Amino acid sequence: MDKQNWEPKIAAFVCNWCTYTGADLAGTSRLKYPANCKLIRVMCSGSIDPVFILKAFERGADGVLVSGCHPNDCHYNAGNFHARRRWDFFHELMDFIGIEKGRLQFSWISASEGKKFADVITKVTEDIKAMGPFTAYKKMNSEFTIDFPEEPFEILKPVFQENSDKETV
Amino acid sequence: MNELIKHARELLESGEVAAVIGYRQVSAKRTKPVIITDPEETSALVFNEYCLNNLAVYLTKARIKLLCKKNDKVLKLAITAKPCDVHSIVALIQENQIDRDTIHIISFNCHGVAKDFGFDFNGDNLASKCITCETHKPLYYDKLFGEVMETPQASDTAIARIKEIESMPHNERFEFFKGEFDKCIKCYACRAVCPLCYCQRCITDKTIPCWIETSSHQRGNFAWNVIRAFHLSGRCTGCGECDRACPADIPLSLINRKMSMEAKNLFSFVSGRSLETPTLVGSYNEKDNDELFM
Amino acid sequence: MKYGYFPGCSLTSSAKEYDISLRKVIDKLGISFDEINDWSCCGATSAHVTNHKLSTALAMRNIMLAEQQGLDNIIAPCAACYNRLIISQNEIGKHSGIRKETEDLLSVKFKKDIKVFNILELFLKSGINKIIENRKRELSELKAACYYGCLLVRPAAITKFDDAEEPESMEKIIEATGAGAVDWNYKTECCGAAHSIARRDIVVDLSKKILDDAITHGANVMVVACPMCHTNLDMRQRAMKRKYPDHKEFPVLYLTELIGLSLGMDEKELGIDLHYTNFKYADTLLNNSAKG
Amino acid sequence: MSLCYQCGKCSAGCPVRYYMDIAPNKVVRLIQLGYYEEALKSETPWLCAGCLTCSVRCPKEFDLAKFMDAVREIAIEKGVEVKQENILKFHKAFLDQIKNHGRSYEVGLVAEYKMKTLDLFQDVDSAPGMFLKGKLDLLPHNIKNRKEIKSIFKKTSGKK
Amino acid sequence: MKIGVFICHCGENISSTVDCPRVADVCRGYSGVEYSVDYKYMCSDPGQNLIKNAIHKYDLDAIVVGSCSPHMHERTFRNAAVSAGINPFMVEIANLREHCSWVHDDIEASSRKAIELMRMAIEKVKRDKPLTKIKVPVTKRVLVIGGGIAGIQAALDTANAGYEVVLVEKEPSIGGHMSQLSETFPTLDCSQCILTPRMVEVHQHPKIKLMTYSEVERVEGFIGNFKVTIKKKARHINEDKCSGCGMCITKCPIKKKAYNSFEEDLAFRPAVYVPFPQAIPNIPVIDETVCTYYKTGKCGMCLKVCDREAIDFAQKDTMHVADVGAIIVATGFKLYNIEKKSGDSKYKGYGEYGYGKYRDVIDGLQFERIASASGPTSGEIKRPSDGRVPKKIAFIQCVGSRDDSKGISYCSKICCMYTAKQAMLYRHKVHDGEAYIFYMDIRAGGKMYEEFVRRAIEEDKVKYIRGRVSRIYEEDGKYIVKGEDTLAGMPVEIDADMVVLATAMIPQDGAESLARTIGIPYDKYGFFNEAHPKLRPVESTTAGVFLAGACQSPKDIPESVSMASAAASKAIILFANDTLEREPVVAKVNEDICAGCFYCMKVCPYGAVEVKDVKDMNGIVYKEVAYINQGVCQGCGTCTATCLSKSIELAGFNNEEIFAEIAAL
Repeated sequence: MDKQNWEPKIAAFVCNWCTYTGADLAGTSRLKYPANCKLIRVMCSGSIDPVFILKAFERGADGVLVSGCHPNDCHYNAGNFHARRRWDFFHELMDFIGIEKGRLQFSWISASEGKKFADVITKVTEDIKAMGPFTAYKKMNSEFTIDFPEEPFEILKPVFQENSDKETV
Repeated sequence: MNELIKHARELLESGEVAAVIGYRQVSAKRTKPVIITDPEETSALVFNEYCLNNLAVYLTKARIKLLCKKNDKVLKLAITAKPCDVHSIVALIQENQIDRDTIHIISFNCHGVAKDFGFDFNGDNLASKCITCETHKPLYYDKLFGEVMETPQASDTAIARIKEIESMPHNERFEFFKGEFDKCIKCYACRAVCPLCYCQRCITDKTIPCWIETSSHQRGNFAWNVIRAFHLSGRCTGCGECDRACPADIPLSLINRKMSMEAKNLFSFVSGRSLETPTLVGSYNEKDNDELFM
Repeated sequence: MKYGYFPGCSLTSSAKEYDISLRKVIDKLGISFDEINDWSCCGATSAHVTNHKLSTALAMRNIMLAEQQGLDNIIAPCAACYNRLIISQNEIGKHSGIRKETEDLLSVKFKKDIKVFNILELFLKSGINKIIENRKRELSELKAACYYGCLLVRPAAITKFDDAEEPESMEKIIEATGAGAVDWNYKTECCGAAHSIARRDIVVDLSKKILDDAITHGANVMVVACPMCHTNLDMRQRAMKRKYPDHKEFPVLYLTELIGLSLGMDEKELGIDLHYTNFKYADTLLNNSAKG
Repeated sequence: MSLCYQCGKCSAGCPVRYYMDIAPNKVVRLIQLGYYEEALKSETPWLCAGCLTCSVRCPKEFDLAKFMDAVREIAIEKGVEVKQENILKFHKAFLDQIKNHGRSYEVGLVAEYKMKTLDLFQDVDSAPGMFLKGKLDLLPHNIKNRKEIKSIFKKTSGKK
Repeated sequence: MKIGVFICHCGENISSTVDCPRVADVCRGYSGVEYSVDYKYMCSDPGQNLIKNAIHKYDLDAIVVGSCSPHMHERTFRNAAVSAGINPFMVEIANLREHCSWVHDDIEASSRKAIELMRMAIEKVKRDKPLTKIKVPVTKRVLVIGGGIAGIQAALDTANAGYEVVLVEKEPSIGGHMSQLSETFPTLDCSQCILTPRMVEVHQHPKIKLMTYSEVERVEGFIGNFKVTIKKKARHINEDKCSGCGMCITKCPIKKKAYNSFEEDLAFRPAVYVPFPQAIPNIPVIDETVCTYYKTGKCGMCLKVCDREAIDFAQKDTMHVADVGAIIVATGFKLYNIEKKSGDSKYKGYGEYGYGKYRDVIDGLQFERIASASGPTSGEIKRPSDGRVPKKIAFIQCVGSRDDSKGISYCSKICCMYTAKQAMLYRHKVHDGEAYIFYMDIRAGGKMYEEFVRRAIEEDKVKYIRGRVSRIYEEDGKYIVKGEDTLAGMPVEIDADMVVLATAMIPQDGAESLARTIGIPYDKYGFFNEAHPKLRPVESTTAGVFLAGACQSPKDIPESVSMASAAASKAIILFANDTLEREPVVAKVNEDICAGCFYCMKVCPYGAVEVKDVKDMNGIVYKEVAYINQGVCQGCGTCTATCLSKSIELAGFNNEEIFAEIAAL
């Protein structure tokens, strides 16, 4: 596929109280940022499981962003502190087994940081664009197909575009 | 040795403990775990450089209940444990799997064990964990045997391997691990032998929703090994049993070792060393590393 | 415990008696000193008021020498030297830029954390009990006004040994000698030493205020621990007399001299005769009894 | 700089406040507002005795004494005319002694200072006494490694 | 499952960059989607009717609305769904406005993203499960901690609404700091005259249970169902028998051993005492630390003179348990009064002002007592040291406050006003006296406040000097105050006879440990944190715990009172229903597979995890598992991610739903 026109697919796991609301503020402020990132809302950054991130890669994401409230500002007092410990570890593990740090990024964005949200999304998208598609993982994906939502219309090509020659269910 | 047998016998005869988990010799360079409930059988107990197994894996809630419940009375369970096995016991106590008061720890001054059965015990064949071992004397015990002896010198090949992997670019590293994980046959021996894998139902057995794909393909193998390593991050005490058990020779304890290094590096924490220090998972410090976050 | 010794310029000249008495006293108390070889001026105050880099380099040169000599600590009896050394050391610890700059200047690397002590800390740490043990002379008639001056306890965040506003450590030492200490207001007020020569008028005014307050609060002797302060308070009393004709001469002693007296040394031995103001222990007693 | 909220506690406690032309807090204010020339020209930084009273008591923990050091340094660098020139001359004379001998040499210091200021009669009352009491040595205490001191002076006096 | 999809144009807000009809078309093709439509304004009445009618017509089980942020209209659409007979948790919102149309320019890109967002929401809604709101019973009784003016007001308001109140005060009497004040700004009415009737009302109110000389020891439970343990300290006087005659106080031979803390240590009190004559309840306390009986076992003078036999030397501290539904915390403040040796306190002292060294350098509350008609000097302004009337008095503002070097950065808010008042009172009482006030800024926001300060300057000729004082020292019985008039640029020295320091307001002793007991957050000074600085100023972040008065931040009397009334009304709102409804987003443990490692217990910020014994049919415990108290759980889900065996699910955001969303990325 044409690398020039390639657009990365990015999943963002965000907490309901700070980052999701910060993204709302970016919207009400009409700040512009790339459309590659889709938000998955959870209640607290403390509830994001590392498996979610693996699942996102398994489902063809080129990058993942995790974001929550700033330390000491957690709606639930300490959820983000537990999250931080978890990510400190997981990030090192992912790095060690060969997943570049830029593929998996983390941030604290408060409800009042609409600007920061737009900046972070822009930066993450650019970083991942520069890294190119996550072909290494996608190769693993292609080996054994998984069921994912039907794509009835032309406008949505199959998720695993790079390997569209392989048969998909 | 006679002291160990005598002690185990006394424990069983006095009715203080319901059973003794220990080692028995099967051939010159090979031992096997044994659970002894009859005082007469204690004579089989041994402790030497070939007591490789981490017997803490037998300390499960169900087994303790089965062994120790005697006529409405709950007796203690005695276990012979190397100093490094005591770390596992500490971790299990901290994770509410066993109660310190119901476990009688018989431990030894240890100078290392062989890397596997059948090898001569010397510097070349020293188990990897013994090379960097700092606890030749157990941190917790109820009875201590053995003399203090020098550990043979050996070079730390594991750390060199980690350094070597770290020097590879990311894509090579990814391919390396992908290749290693691809050897996995999902026998779950690593899980079975790990004292800290005590879950009644493992995450990989959870199918609704499906957390980890269990079919034997690259993606599932990858996910399983990553999550296994992550679940042990900050918990693994470094007994290295997974390495010994893995029929596919996946460098499991290498990843565990790397994560233990990170735990020490990031949080100054070593698992299973102290009953007083809060566990790494489940606690936090407001000053934890924040560099990761934009 | 062995101490490194940084006398500072004043103690070799205008404050000779401070050096003399200090050496005598510590000798008697069984403390030993190891003078820093080839020490140089700490740069107070002229260097730091005009050239920051220079002042840090001058101060750190001496700390470097101490390090090279294998010392763990330095005693700086002069308050100004003490202040310069400890502030420079603190700056170097805090700002890696200044550290690097200074290290380059002196072409060394600072490795050890050398503790800089002032004279009060020295006696507080390893002197008080020894002073009490070796006390020979009764000094209870003396009512001392302890004058810390400005630099000894400041900035408290760095010096970390006594309260910056109401210090009490010198009083503790004075009490060990058996003399009394009065509570007064100007313990940490500045005497203007930096302008000792160029603006004598200021110095005379400030010093006069300090002496007057001590007299008002019933002191019959002032005790100082800084050669600059001593110069101002002692030597400038003549100029004071010219400006304020009703000024009465008031004895100013170094802390070490007072300790020496209590240990039974005589005035000559301690260099008290080198002062401009007269201090005769017997006279003081006489005065007191006359008053009483 | 922006720490200062102009409470005036520094000026209130300054022992040499009465001799200054403008209050120390005002020097800070001038710099805050960008009136550098006025601040540099003031006598206040030169009269500052460096006693640290202001720094210790500042509610915002602003080190005013160090700030004054910096103002003086800049004033010298920019060649601003110093009103309290005797003070500067004294400092220069003092540093010259160190530069040459490694330690302060008081006879030389006073001689140089008097040459510079032509204020010959000040301290005539104390000097003879000092000689008599053996406090003034006619010869300087030279340190051995004067080269090093000179090089420190040379390196630090360079233009920044 | 039949799903309805509704795409909102939001006027042109969404449709300008998202091709809404196309999104609706694509969605119609997804499996399970029975009906898909786009409309101009989904949140309008016709839009909602469109949803309701579609639900009926197509017999929908769940709906997905592509519209603005769920924070805007989730509730609207859930209500619409409920009125059409669908469970409100079978509604998902895809954020097509804030997260899509408003932030992207390219129509193709944003349309694609909108479709993907819809796809994720549709996949999630397929896995959604109907949830019912959790009902919790409410105990209609409130605990008020602190018997100052805020606590009194909160207790009276709640009690007058018909609910029971337990009012806990740690001192022997209620009244707090307000009872110590002389007159109050800006009206100069007598503090005790307006406070005492309120105190009596509290005492006599049938709904209020007053527990003085008591402290809260433990708080368990959750909103609507708190269980509070209160320690009643031993008074050594039987409250039921004591008539408050005061004979014991009069006859007590220990007169001058203990400072009177109500008089701010300006006077002494006997070993058996009431803090002040108007104390409520008027029952004395025996101070064990000075009473001769506790030292030698002799004396017992009070025992002899009490004809009601109320003295009980053997009395012990007792514990009382109260069930309450809400807690109002009104523990108030104390003045920063650290002497020069501050020890290990986090605040540094004021050695340069001789505070604690000179007897005539006093703090604001001490001046209040001196100026009070019931105070130690009967209202005459006299120096504590020698009783002389000060002819020159200096007031210093911002002592401690706004002083980073002493550890406090905030403004204490009331000092400007009370200093002006005190200077005014002084000028009224000592006509030939001079009053100086050293200030940094005058902060007199409030009704009639600025006018009051001007009156002090213009009518009472109080001299205001702008500048912080550097040092105070004693000279010939005078206090030399060294300051700088920063407006005139001139140094100032005043030889005052007395100096009054307007020291900072800091939280009451033990505020932090109380906060930990109750489980509410506090700031670095120990002031309790409100749930939202603007919109929820009287609630703590813990549901059912409300804040009143200066325990939250420095406050004057009218603010404390209005905050107390607001807190009371919050409690009353809570009590309006017999049961409490709350969102069902809570975690639940799968007991069959829980391994009992209790990591969930370690990470739960609310202590919602309990140990539950699982028993077999013979009633024998065979397993210990985690159990999550649904009343306490706030639904953060940190336990779900920490659980290694994945035995915990968060309702509304369960893992299956999130996996579905990821799969649909």
